[in-house]
Amino acid sequence: MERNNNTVAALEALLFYYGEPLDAKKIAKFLDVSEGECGILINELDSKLNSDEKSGFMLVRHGDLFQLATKPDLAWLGQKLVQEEFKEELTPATLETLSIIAYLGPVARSTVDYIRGVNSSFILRALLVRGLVTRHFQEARKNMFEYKVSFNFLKHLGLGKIEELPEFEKYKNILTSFEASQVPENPLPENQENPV
Amino acid sequence: MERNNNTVAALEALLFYYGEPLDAKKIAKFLDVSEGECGILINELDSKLNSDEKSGFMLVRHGDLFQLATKPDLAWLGQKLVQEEFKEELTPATLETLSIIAYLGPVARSTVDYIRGVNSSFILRALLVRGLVTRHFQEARKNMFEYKVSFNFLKHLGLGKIEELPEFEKYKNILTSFEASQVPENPLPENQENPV
Amino acid sequence: MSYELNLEQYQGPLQKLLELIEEKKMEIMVVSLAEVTGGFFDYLKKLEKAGVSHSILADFLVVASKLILIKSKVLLPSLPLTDEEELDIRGLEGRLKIYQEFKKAQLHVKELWKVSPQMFSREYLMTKEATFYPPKSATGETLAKAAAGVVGKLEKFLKPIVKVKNEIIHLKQKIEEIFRRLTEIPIGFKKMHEGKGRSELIVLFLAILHLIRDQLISADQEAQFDEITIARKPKEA
Repeated sequence: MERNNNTVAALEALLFYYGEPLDAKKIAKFLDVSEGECGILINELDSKLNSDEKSGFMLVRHGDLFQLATKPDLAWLGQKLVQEEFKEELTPATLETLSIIAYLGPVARSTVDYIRGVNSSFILRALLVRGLVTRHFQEARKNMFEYKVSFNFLKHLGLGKIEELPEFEKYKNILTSFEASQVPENPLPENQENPV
Repeated sequence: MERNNNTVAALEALLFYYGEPLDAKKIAKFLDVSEGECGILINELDSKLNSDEKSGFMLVRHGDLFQLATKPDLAWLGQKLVQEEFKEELTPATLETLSIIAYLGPVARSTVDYIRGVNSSFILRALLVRGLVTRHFQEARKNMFEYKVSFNFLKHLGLGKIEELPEFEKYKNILTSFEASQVPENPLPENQENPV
Repeated sequence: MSYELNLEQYQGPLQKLLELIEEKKMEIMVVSLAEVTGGFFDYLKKLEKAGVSHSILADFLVVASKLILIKSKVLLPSLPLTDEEELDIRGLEGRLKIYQEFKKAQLHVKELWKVSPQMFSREYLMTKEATFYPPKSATGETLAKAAAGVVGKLEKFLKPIVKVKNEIIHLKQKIEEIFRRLTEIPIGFKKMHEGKGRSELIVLFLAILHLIRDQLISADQEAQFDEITIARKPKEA
């Protein structure tokens, strides 16, 4: 297979598929180019996307991090998508996932999957997009996300803090004990969120 | 809201944002264009991406479904990033169960158990968690699950639809081709399914 | 040891049966099933010794009970079988054939899995600038109810293992009971299961097979269609 490492196309494909922000060092490593070359590629992609009126996205830079995102004048799309895609009321599966995150959070996706017995990545994504949960990297394992209920949603429920949920201690303890007794010898493969 | 050639950009952004395949009807409704116009936009996006050598992705069509995907000559890049659950070798038990579900799905657990001769509830749970199969309630019996392989699994095998599996018809009908056998409702000690 | 680990380490009952039959280069037929019954029980015993989980043993016992039925019928053609048992025997034969076919189908999936995909798409709604869109009617109570549901399901999922355990214990008790009842004076097999149900008969047969393998009892059959007699082996001096 021909390795067109140096092309802008490869950079675009990388950011497209990866989704999350990537720093220049990692980009250079993935594309197997020097950091100098990488900078040139980034500039080239940036101006290509800006000048193409038929392109729906742009290169976004936060400090040293780069990410593909939809253009600001298409922001309505994201809003509309959320409303079209989700019914106002939560499905039983979504509610189930949300309750595990509420009582057990911050919690890794692998734990949610393990407790539910099914893959929860779609539902978690939907909960994130709806702003009902947030995620951040774990302290201990930097490449694993943890999920918890968003501040906005807590407020929406009329709760000052998560501990005010009905029977918080009870369900937290049951779910924690299940997690503690099962997860360590859990033979199921760990689902890494991001393969880097 | 401005439309004109911006709508190619909007289509691109929509597919980019959504990620999973979208059908033409849904796209038309979302962009607020007629199905005819939608077809024109789709063609326009298709040729734009194909002719742009600096573009890392293309429009992929499965039947009536459309999706953005990285170009085949950039496969080396995707393979670096592919998720762990699709990198791992399939164990014999996993392969056995997946094959049965692939050829016979949607299929009840009792049938999988029957063919394998072992209780499959744990391996099914593992496959669900790994995102290789999905399950939903049967049409006829609302309290019984049916299993089929996930869209991601199909994609990994490079199949547009399940019927593209080699010798699909032959194995699909295998249960009926052995007259002596009858699939019992519950041939093995039932572990209760988890009703959602 | 967990169920899944066991599963990878040991063959399933149908897989084992098929292997035994293929080893002898036989076709899948009732007679060949009778032929490999001994080998199957050897394997079952090996599993027991290795301490595999009860759920796995239970899967083997289901097949084992059918093999015993087949073996008894081949040894004692006069043994009357119910329609259901006849179906069971035919069923096992059919299942093995299906299993054999699916082993071939697996090769297709295996091959396709090995080839890395050429194209990659994005995950569902990957670029997530969150838009707050809460469900209107959700309250803390809604979440508590959902959490109760999760806990209930977990308990249900983990419970059935206890039931399987009881069945195995039942078999062990039966073995001990038979051994106590047997004396060194041979008695007929028919007499031992007089007035007992079919499932009892199967457990009894299994138990006797275990005892024979442990060389604690001996079984005799004078001629092919004669009654099988069972006796406790004299204690070695």
